[in-house]
Amino acid sequence: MSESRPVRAAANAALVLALVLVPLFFEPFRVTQFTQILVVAIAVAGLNLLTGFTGQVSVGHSAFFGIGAYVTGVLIVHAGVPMTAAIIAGTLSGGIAGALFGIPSLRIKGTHLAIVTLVLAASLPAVLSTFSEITGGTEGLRVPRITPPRGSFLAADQTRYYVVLGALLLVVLGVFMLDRSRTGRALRALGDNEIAAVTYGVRPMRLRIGVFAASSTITALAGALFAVTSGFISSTTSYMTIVGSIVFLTALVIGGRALLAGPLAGAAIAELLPAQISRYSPEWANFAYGAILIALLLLAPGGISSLRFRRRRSHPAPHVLPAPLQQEETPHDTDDTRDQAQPTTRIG
Amino acid sequence: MPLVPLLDVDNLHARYGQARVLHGVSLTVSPGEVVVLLGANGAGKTTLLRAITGHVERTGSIKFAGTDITRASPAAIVSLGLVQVPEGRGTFADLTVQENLRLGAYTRRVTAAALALEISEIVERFPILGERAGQRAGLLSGGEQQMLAIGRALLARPRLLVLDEPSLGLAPTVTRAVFDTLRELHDEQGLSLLVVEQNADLSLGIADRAYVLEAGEIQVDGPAAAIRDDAGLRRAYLGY
Amino acid sequence: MLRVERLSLAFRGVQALRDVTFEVAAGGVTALIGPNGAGKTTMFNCISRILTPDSGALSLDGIDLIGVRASRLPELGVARTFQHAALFPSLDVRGNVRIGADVARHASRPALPVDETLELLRLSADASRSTEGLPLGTKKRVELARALASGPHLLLLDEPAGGLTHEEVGEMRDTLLAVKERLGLTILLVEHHVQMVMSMSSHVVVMSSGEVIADGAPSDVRSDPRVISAYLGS
Amino acid sequence: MLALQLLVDGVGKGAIYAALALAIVVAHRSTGLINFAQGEFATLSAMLTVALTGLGLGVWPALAVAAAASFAAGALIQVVIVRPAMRRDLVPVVIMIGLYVCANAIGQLTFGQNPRPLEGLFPAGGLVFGGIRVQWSLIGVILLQAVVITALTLFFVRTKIGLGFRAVATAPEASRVAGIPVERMHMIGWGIAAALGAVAGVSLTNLGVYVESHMMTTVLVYSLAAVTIGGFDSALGAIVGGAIMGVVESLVTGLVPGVSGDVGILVSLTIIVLILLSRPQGLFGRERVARV
Repeated sequence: MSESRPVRAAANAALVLALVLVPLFFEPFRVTQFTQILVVAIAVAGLNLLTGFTGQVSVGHSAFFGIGAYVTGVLIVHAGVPMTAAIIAGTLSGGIAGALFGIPSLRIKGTHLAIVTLVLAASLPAVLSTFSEITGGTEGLRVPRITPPRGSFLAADQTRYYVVLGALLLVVLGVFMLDRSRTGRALRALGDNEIAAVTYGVRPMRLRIGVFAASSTITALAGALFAVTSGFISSTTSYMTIVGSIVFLTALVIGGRALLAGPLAGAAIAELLPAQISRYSPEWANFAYGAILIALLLLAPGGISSLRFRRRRSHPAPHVLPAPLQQEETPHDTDDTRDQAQPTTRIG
Repeated sequence: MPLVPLLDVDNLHARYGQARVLHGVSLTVSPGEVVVLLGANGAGKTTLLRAITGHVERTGSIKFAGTDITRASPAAIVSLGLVQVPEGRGTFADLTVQENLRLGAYTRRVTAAALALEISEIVERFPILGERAGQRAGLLSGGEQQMLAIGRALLARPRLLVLDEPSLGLAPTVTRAVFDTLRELHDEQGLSLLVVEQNADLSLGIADRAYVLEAGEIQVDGPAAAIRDDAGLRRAYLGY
Repeated sequence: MLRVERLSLAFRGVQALRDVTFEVAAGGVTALIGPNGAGKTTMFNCISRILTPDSGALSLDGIDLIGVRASRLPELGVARTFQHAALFPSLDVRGNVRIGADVARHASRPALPVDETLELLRLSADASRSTEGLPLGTKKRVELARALASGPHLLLLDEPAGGLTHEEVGEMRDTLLAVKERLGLTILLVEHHVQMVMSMSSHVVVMSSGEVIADGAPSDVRSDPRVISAYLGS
Repeated sequence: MLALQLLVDGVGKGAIYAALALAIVVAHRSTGLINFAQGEFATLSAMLTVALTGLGLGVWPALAVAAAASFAAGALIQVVIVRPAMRRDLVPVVIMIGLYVCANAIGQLTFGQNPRPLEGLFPAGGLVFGGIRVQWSLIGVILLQAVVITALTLFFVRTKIGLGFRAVATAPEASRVAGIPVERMHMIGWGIAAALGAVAGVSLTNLGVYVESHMMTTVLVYSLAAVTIGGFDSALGAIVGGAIMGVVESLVTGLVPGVSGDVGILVSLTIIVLILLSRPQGLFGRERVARV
């Protein structure tokens, strides 16, 4: 965070410009691959909203991604709903599912929330194969893809790229504005120290449900866009399974705090590296995700601290919790960083 | 005063992560001596004890009975005979009183029969622990838990017993009983004691010497009686 | 201003508060003192609604506080600090103070602007620094600034002198008295530093083992034999 | 009659869930972490058992060797991966997820995609009681779990290391002060958990499940539900919770029309959410100040 504000703004403008120019210089196969990276970046931005602001980890975002993708796909294929309306419906469905999970997340935190979201992630493929008549199960569902508007000079792959890029920029702008708002401050305070935050008027309930819903809405939007840009979804598509959650988490850890560059860089590395590896064998890609994630978390504490995977307080939080006779010893020494020596008084 | 102290702390610095808490503390405890450590909340008393017993990042020099323990593990320090009774007593609430006592001898190699004999000696000193042997320690009263914590520490065969606020949360009569016990242990067995305590008069009453800690540095040290009688000093550093 | 009547609270069989009764007069400095484990912080947590007492009454200017949620207290003009300066490490110094100001805007009550609050507490130079790694004395001033920015009538201070050096304690006392005069505050503080308490408070309440054992002017409390016994054990 | 048959089958499944749930509880009691990879560890143990029988070892000795190897691997993973991560807030949770994916991938890479059966631990055939069939293997699996649980209980209650383990689980800070080697207890806990997982994985094959890389995926979900029901720190709770989940799964999928096996997962999800909301310490756990 050493660079100044204008420098950062210029860097972001250059990044956006580069993103806009990319499809003009690459062959369709590459543009399609980049589109997929942008889709993942949106999903990661969604997860970052939850983890970055509240310090909660969700292992279930693959399910919100899947809900977005399947509601969109099924509405288009089986109900003939126009694509734009289907994307909106898919996005909102993921948001509603997220709000429903936001309610338990008021009380379920940390490891317990991870259990719930893990089981949620494990449930989606099971549900998809149970309703395989509609969803296609493991056989999958072919979804019509976004096509260029009539008379456009853009090719199909370029059109899809720009739609997803537009969505990503809108999402990042929204998160940026939230970050600078009063609500953003309240969210950070809540993530840091709930009791102190409440003492200063922060209302955890609304904020937690809201942020969970917003986070899953964004990730569901990524899923919806995935359906209409890739054109094929199935219950074994890795983003719909727990592997998807791992990809999002890995990208989040790689990317760190920067709002636009973070998800992009994370998504690019998380997508491209295993793709290289999986040319030899697809199982190696999954292994690589897990191994990269573990290695990053163990070896690069600096990159993680920027993610707000903060170190556990080395001296305990204020013991304002009901513990008149605490079982665990809590030193009530506090810190100070003074160094001036003072003469010792000696008596006797 | 004997020439070789039992505990010799020299220029000790300690920190919790980024926060430095102790800035070059030196103190000694001689064999058979009772030393009390006074100071306001947040002065670093607990950190000092935790640094001595190996629970905090520390630099400087700590020698115990001639052995350098600056880098020793907590378990190694306990087995040398430097045993702590932590603040809030640190009993194992879910385990029985009997099991708590057995854990006291964890670092020692001792047969089951010998351990049973030692436990019965402890129970003789603290009869209430015998009555409650099969109960969960969490169900004991504060005073009983303090007795259990001391009893458990004795089973580690301490040469120096370090106590952190033994009076915390106890009624005045119970506090008095705890200090009577400590005095007995000192008188009968010649046990050395290092005590952190809020209750200045009571602890100064059993101590040979005292140190006053403020903001991570020793401000005052001297004979307990002198500190007890110096009203100006008490007002300045002990708040009363 | 604040009335505490017959407040009692037990945790797992330990009676932390027993029939605690006292009053905080508007415009004054009331101190709550007593040995460790006396129940002072528990009392504080009841007033700031983090804990709910088993029985008894708690009222602020005639409003019953027992039914008020903790997050509503700042709107009623109550702000507090914590024993260990509970700042928000992911916000910088200004961000921490702005959290307080956010509340004031919500309550549409006049409060010091953020910049003025920072200046008052000599924090302007540190405004964009992270709160992690600040010296304890500075952290405590940031926390005080956060509380003041919320425009309180009643300021609850939990050990403002804890962990400070001799000189810093004096500074803290002077700062507190100055902001109290300037903003017309009422202060309730929990403190161990008896000298600081005696020199700045108009009224002292002494607790021991969950009970109030003395209540009155500093000079009266100081010579009360029960207080001396609780503190000195003799 | 159908219901009764389903009940019997459910108890058999429940014994497996209980075994894995117990493994999760032991690991949690030692380090305060839920090991999401516990099921995948069990899969790897089962794969190892298959490989060992392929080398001509009898199935019982193969299980013993696999359990010992699992103990070593679990302890090693605790030391190398889990311990360095323990000091930070949410990092361990994400690391557990990473372990899950890695272990699953290792299974696929080493064992391949083709499911293979494992030789039974118990004789074929069984009993028929008034129309209800009970296979010997089902009785054997339940008895095996009972023996394992008894041995484990004796270890924790009677031995010095067991006592030290329980001390660390109750109060890690106080344990350090008492000179108990806390890190070693964490390591032992993860080792025992992995060995329990080996027994669970091999037991599952005795109920007719083939060894393959996804064999434990749904078992993990049911076991997590069992652990939630019983309380994350309660061994008894894990056993009872496992039995409950086995019976619930069997009855729901057997009696409710149109419900396939996979939707049982949704039942687990509902149970987990409801219990965490209403009684987060589980039915058998004691309330405690949050430690997670």
